[in-house]
Amino acid sequence: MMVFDSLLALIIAALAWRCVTVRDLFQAIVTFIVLGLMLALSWTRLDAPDLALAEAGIGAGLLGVLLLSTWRVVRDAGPDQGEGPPPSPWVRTAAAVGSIALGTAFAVVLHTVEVDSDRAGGLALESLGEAGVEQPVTAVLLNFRSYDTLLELGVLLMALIGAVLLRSPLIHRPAAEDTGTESPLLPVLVTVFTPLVLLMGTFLVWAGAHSPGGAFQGGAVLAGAGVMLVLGGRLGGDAQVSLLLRALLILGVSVFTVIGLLLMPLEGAFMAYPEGLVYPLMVTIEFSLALSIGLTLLLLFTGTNGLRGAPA
Amino acid sequence: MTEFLPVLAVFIPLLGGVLQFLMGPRAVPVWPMVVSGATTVCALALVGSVTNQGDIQHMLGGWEAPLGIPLRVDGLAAVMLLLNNVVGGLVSLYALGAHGRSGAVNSHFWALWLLLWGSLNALFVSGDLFNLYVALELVSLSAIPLVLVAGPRKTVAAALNYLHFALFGSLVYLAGVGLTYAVAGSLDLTLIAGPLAEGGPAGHMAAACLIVGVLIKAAIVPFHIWLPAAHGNAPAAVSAVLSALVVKSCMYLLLRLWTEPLAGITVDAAAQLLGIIGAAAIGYGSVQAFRQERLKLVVAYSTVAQLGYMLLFFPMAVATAWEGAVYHGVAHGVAKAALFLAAGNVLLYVGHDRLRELRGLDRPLALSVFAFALAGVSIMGLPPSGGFIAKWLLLSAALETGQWWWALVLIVGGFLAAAYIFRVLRYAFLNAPGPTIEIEGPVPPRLMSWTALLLGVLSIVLGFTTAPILGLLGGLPGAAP
Amino acid sequence: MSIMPEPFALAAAALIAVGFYGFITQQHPLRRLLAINIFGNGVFMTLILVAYWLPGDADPVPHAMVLTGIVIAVSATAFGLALIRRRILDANRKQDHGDD
Amino acid sequence: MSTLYQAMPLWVLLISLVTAVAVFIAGEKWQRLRTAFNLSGAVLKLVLVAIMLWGVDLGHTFVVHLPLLPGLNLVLQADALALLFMSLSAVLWLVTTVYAIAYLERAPDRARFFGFFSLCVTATMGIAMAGNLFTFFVFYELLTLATWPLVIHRGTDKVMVAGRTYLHYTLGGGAVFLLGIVLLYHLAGPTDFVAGGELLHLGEDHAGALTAIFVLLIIGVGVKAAIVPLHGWLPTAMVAPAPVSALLHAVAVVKAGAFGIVRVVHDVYGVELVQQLHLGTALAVVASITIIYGSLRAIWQTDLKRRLAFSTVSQVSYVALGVAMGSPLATIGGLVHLVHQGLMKITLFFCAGAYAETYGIHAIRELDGIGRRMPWTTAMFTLGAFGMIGVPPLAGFISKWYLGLGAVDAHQYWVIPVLLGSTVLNAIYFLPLLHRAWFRPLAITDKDRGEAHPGLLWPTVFTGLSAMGVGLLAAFAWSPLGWVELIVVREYGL
Amino acid sequence: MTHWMAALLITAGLVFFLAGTVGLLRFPDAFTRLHALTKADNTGLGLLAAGVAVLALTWQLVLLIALTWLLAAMASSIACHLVARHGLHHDNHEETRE
Repeated sequence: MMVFDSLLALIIAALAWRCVTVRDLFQAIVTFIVLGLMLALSWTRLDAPDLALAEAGIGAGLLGVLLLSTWRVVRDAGPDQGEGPPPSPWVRTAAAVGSIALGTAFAVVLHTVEVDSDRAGGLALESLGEAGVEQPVTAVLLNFRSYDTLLELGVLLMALIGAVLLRSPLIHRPAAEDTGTESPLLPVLVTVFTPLVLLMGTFLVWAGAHSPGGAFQGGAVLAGAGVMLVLGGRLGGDAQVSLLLRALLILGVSVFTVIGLLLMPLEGAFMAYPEGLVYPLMVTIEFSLALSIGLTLLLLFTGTNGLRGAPA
Repeated sequence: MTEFLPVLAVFIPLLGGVLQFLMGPRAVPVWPMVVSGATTVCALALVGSVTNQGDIQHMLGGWEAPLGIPLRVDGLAAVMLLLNNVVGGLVSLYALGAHGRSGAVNSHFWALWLLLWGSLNALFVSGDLFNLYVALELVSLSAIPLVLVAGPRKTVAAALNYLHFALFGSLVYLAGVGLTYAVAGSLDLTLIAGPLAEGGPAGHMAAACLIVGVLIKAAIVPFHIWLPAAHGNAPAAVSAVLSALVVKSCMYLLLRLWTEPLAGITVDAAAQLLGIIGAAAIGYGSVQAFRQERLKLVVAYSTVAQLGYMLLFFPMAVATAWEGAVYHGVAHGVAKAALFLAAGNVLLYVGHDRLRELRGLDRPLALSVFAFALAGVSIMGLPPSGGFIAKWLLLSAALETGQWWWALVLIVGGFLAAAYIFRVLRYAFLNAPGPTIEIEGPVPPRLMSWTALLLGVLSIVLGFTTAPILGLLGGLPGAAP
Repeated sequence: MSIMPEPFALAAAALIAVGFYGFITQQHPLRRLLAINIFGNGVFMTLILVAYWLPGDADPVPHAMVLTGIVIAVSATAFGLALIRRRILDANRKQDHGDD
Repeated sequence: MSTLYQAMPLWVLLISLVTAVAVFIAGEKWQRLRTAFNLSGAVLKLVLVAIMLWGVDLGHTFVVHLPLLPGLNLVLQADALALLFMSLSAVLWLVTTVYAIAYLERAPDRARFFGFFSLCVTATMGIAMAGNLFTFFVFYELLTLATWPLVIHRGTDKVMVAGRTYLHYTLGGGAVFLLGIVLLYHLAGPTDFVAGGELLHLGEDHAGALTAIFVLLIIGVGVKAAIVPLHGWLPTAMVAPAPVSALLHAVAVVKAGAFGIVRVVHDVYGVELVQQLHLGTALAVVASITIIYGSLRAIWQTDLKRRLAFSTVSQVSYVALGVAMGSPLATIGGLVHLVHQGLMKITLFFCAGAYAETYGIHAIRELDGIGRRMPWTTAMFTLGAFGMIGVPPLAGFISKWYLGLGAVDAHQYWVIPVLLGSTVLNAIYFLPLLHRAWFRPLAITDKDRGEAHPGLLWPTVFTGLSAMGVGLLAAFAWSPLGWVELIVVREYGL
Repeated sequence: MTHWMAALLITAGLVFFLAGTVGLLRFPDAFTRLHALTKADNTGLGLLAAGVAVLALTWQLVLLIALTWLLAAMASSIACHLVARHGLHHDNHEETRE
């Protein structure tokens, strides 16, 4: 396995180097996506299947689509979209020296670090019995360190508001001249796959309690279904936003916060779940999170305020 | 009840912002004002109970450290909360004038501003290294979209640059968090000092990453290049918050990390280096501020310079320097908010802020010019003002530690600040013929003028309220009382 | 820890170094975002290694941190991409006006 | 004694601060209201100062402490020396306000002017009542800041340049002063102003440090006292409106500097320590050089206000000279000159303002024959000029007499030629002026508008006659001289 | 026995993948590349899935693997079709250079 790991590590490093140095932007983006997949692979090797799922779904998949779509805008704008003059050789040399030093330092540190094995994670594994779920990462995310997760949802919401403020939509409806030539297979793809993908997303959320998966991965898959609908022309961005959509967008963070706040006077601490209710509460939270995450990611993709079904 | 206050101080504005997003323009301005009021009251109650009863701790989820995340409010956090919520409340009042009408953009402004407010409170009460990372990201990602409220066309480049640095800085910080966890096995700020100190190279690397990451986010020279454009082009209320509170929150984090978890691992060379960087920031920022042709850029570069003073704490590291640095943070926060709000009034009235064309402004905008002048006194570090007290403390610390060269930096920095502040005032008082104001916009609503003035007056009043604030702050952590 | 070379540790260091280099030298905002993300991936890899080094099951705390980190990085990047698109739109509009 | 009575210094300070705020708020629109605020503030302050004078004479002490930091207090106290300066300021504030209302009758930005004017008086009062160096510095810088808008009041490019010069000097001086204070606090801890000082015990071990700090402190206050070579701002600042030149530059600001020298020498270091470190003689020499240099420069000035300004440079250093010699008699001379010079110089500036406002006279050659058009003003000018020269029995003579006696007392005989030389030079630059005004044919061709506006004339007459009165009635216990003798008795513990 | 069979199937699958990759790198334009990629990879994936299915312990798992293969094959075929169509209609051979 050492050989395989070494090869994978080498590929990762080479892809990273190529992504940064290759001249063509498109190639850089594609390399980045491949890099994401390779990382996902390496993370399964490192006992982190949850993260591999997340990286493949969000980091490479969703972000990849977004990058490619943005690349189209960049390409259409013409060649002069680069930022000023290229850095001087001095800057390049300094950056090279700096990055080599940084990399060496990190490599040395990672090889010599004396890892403390008496740590919070070990405690988390021991306390799984009180956490209400079997899957340790889910327990950490939704129980032991649920506050982080809650705040992180805020980050998603903020990024969305920022994108909306920019009014730079990226709605992928087939362009007018393309409508006549639309592939007959595309509707098939959308019709067959969307329910399956939705099912899989839901499964991932539900499975999060005992096996790899969870709200984030499930949400990402849900968003993927949405992206597919958008690309297939079944769903489009809209400048108007319905109250329902907004309510769904904030569902996760609101449910999370309200449960936490309501139980605070009873349990004496914010986000402390009463015994017996831990599992149902966590499932409720997880599903509302997944829904909000999926919709937020989808809207980040369309870059619009709202969504509209099957545009005329 | 008091142990719930930190949670409420975070979640009243956060939930308020989220619900503002839900309700949209119809809720403006009543709902944001209700939330602003509630937040301020709650945070002041929190500060009050810390003053009376000492530190407050709340273990989230009821999990004990190191499993759960602690919220802690000690003296330092309480002082920062005080600053944050007083300035935040006043900025809300100002924004009632500037963004009080309904409309999609205003609705988004309020949602983001309330989220930012809550994020800052979350940062100040957090006692967990990784939670601080999330809070930092919350702060950045609500601050950057806020810059866009001024209209994307003007601000998009600045916002993009800001995003690059914010994201990079937080990832550097996150690397530090990871390494810290590797050697310490915990993320609780109170539990990691010892293991870090014994962590060898990894401990040092962790400390370096944490510090550099925060420095990038705090826009310390040479990581400042994103700041002037972002702070200079944002809407006035946002500029005020960014300069007064957002970068300050990073400086707060630097102080906290240095004096608590990293106390055992910091080396004198690093401390001196931080001091030198601070001195460079003071010099560079002030000179740049003096050379700017736009009012808001003058104020923005002034922030670059003023942040340097807080860095002078590190090489001196005595109780006096501690008090001086924190007090400088408070005084600068109040004064800088006043400067930006006053500049915003100028911009509203004149339609631009090109300095050379801002002649004779003291007649139509007497209140704003006066606010600018009062805040300027504090920025220059002249008495009687909060800035002066801070400078006095830092000067005393420089002599106490025998590092007289920092005293020179402080004195020269005061001169440079005077140069750029008086340059602005000179134009404002100038009656001579020359390019004058052509487009005259609406006179700023009284609310906007008076909030600016109130902040200006506060920055003077801070010259007399040292005892209670430093009493709340308490001594340098780890030092003998 | 052994002094045996750990391939993934080296990969993490490489990602960090390359990401840093790209952040400094790249001028195009999109390229810069990519470089930042590569840097971030290095950091995530570091965290995952830390988790992996716990005897027994993998440590869930760094995993949770990475998951949070990925979501934050992706949403920030998505926002950054929206910014880039907006800038290009504005630049085009300016050009159009120039042509009039 | 009730606490309210004890806190008199605070009320005295607040009364002018409140006036300033009220004037700002009343603004340009409500002119009458603003004037009413302004005058009633000035009168009220005068009454309060009178009460305090009476109280201090009875031996009451007025002290207010406002703790800022551990060991760092804002201290306001009204001792006899403080009251000397306060009485001067309070009286002249009222007089100058009346004068300024007439002077600026149709000028723009009056609210701003009177607001900052009141703020300046607040700062002056604070300087007078400061109970330690820290408090002194706070008000000293406040004075700088509040004066700047007055210097640049007209808002032209020329005055902006003057304003910049003013800031360069005063902020620079302030910074040096601050450094001195911090060093001293570091060395000796916070020291309140106490007669005789509290530093004597450090004299042996820290002679070098104490000397350096003394130099820093004297440079800091010397800027405002316009001691050569730190005097450059004063003539430049004459672009300000006449009331500003009169009250601030002739009285408040330079006196704040001179007063600072008195405080440093007497109440921080103490005469004994100053002599022990050989600083007294050095200061006396610098003061003497300033006296001669200022007078010499005055001779060649062709602009009336500039000549008066250089005269101020010269005269203010009498205070420093008197204090530096370290003999009680010389100290009496120096301190009494604080009041005497103030009354005389404000009269001269009032006259200069009246000339400028009535007939547009700025240059000295334009003064020819003006005595016939404006006899009262010119008479007052003559009184002031004679006083400056030191013609007995006018105020200036009293000061110089005591300075001379002090020089003999302190065996500093070289001072006497300085005093004589200065007197001769004073005569050289004032007498030709008087000759022009009274005896030369009229130079200006404007139509005869007679005397100055009563609002300009009456304050001038009041101060001119006061300047004469304090000389004539010097022997009375309530005269400035009598009060200064009280101070010196207390300071020297005689 | 099952192990050997699985190994054989997986190895065969890998060979197809390798062939597909070589085709991707060596073929001149987009259409031939797509051809190589889709054909070879679908077969490769099929073999691979079969190899893993042999090792599976329960029939549910076999079903799941079959479903996975089916979906992947469908997805890649449709994607290939879409790319080819796009290339045809836009007559855009830009990306085929190199």
